[in-house]
Amino acid sequence: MSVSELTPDDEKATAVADSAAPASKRDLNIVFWIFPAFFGVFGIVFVPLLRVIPPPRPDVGYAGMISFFEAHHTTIRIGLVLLCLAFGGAAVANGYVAYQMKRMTSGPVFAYVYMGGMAVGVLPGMLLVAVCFDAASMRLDRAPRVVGFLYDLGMLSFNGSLGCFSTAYLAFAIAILLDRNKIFPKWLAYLTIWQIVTELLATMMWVLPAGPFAWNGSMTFWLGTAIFAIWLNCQGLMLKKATDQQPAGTRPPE
Amino acid sequence: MTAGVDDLPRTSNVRTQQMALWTTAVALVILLIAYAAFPGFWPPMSPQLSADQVATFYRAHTAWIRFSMVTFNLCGIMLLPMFGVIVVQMKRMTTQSQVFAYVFLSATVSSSTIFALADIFFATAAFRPNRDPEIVLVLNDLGWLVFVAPVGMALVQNIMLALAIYHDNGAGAIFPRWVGYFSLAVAIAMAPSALSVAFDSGPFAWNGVISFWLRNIAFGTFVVVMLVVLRKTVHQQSVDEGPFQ
Amino acid sequence: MTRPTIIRNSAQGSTRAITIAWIVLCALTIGTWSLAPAHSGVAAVASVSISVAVVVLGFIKGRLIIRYFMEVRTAPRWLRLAADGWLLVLWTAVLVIYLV
Amino acid sequence: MTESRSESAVLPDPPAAATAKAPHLPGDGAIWVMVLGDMIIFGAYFLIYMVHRAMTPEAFLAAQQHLNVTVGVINTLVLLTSSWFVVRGVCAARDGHPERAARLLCGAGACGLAFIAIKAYEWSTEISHGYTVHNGFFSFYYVLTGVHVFHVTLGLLILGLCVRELSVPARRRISFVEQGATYWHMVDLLWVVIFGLLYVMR
Repeated sequence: MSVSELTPDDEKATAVADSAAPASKRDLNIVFWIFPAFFGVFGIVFVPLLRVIPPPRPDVGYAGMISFFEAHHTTIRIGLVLLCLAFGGAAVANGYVAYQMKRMTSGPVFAYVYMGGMAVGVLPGMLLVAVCFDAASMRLDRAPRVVGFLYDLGMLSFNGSLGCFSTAYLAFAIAILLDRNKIFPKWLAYLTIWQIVTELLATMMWVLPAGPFAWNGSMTFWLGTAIFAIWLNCQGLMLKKATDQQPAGTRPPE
Repeated sequence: MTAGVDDLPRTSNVRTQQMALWTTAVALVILLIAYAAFPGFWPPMSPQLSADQVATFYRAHTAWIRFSMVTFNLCGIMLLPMFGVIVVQMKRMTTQSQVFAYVFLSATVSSSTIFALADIFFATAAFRPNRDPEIVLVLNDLGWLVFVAPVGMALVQNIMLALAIYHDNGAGAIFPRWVGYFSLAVAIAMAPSALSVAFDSGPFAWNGVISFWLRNIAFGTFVVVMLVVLRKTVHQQSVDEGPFQ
Repeated sequence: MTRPTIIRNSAQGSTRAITIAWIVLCALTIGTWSLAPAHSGVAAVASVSISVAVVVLGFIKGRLIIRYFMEVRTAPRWLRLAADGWLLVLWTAVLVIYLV
Repeated sequence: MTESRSESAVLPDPPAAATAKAPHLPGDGAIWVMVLGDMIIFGAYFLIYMVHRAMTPEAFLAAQQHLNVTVGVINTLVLLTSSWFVVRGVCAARDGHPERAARLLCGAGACGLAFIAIKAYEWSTEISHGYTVHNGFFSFYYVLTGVHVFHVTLGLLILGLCVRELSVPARRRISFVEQGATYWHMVDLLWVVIFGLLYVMR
């Protein structure tokens, strides 16, 4: 690798080349602040606009689904506009976590796995539900069975992208536990294991259309969302800490 | 090709990048042909067509739609090698932490998965054109929504490239500075097509001048310009690393 | 490091206590066997007294595990309080939900 | 609550209480964040179960009758015994007998495997009798025991790591073994609650 000749393996030795301007961490800070900004927009899009959180009921007939879209079609379409503009923020957040993971001593493998899992998960886990809801909202006169199909496809896709995220979580947890650079604290790895357990429980959303294990259930949705919120806040705070602790002018080893 | 350096291991990095650029160039030409062959783009299908009109359209043009979708399917993601070269070149920038390169890569993976989805919807609609028109209509809608509107990943790619070039202000800058502004301009040109999910007619609808033509021409121009720029950049890398080391 | 010697003394003293805790836990478990509704031939009826017994036994067993097995008995105060608090809140809430 | 825990996790040694014997935190702060957090999450599962049980007590009680309480009792004894092995293993490790400690942990692991085997037998008989997740009580039964078995499996992995730690003379960090032991006892503790609520409660 010719690139590695320009950038020595050891992070400490990777101080910026002599031709460089004084080392600054502005690039890291720009990218970091996209993380909270994106999840703020994410909240606005998914809660009041798309109405995916809290989820519409799975146990309503076609009439209920149609009245859902009749009530919310305007905000759903605005929500997808915002999402289409902003969902790249997910790539920034995930890419930046992978970047910090690449600074660990546990090697690049899990950083790449995290990035891959999360990047693929964006489509089924975030975009598709909004597209399906928009497709139902743009033509309210669709046949009821088609509306029902879009409703289910959107929600099951949103809830069912478990594999992408579980893989990323597993990579994140193992990488932290093996890391000796202490980029992230060990307890964050344990919190991430809760996330995997949550995803295990969430499998029931594809099986049961009503009750505590449905996609709006107390066990699968509400508890899972509470754990996700705690986890996401911790990850964000620890990402800030990792950003602050990274010495200016350094980069991950090749 | 590689500035007089033959088969040294380190030149293989430059060679693969050159091959990646050629792959994308060839794929782009094929994609333009497929694009020209897709009857739904001449003119772009209106969101106001009825279910029967859409179903009739698919029945009338089944063969051409299938041809163009098969070609999109095969060659759409072959644009990816050029984006891989951009990541490699961004990682060569010495004055920064490489964080923009990682974010660019992450956005590239996501945008590819989405790009791959749109033609699945079009192709499914064309697979059995005698389906219930309501089903053909919804597949067509989903295809158009996914094809035109989700520009967020492309925005992040272009903005991150622009930021990286802006911060790459040392003596050995990888890209000329205008490339950063150009990248930003492409992002601005593509952004309004996100509005296509909320408009059923006019320039912002998915068949509109802004959402369809401006967006697609901007993206095509970006690929062509970056191919030319990257060709020079990779050549410069081979000059920098080849004979002098 | 003075800690290992302290622990060694306490460990030797507590091996017996741990074994007793284990025997008590097993005895309580076998004792609850007869309380369970799942015995063939007899239709199960709801029973407040049995359920209260389950809650009390669950609390006791949980506390034995936490104190003797998890060694919270000799842990810092915040941990003792947190563990006891968990037991108390959980079993009280279970009982309240059951009775209401 | 998590915030206060995470602070304590950052502090390696909390200030000693004013007791004669210095208090000792088994393992480290991070494992207690995991364990206490997991206990709270499972606590939420249990309370949601109780709420749904209170909505239709007769249906739940009727379904509970189809559980095999003997298998439940045996599994509880198996898990309690495994915990007893683990706690004795920790004592042996502290007393400077790593080989004996490793053997005791292997004994605990064997109990864990037995637990999983018995659970698999129990699940297969319940499913063959037609009791699946489509019954209100049994959906909780399968999810709670399923998530618990996931924890047992993770615990077996952790016990394996502890045995490896003990078998390498250069390592043998007592704290590492204590972390594994703390996690394993939590698995035991959660099972005892599941046993009480699902098998015995009327």
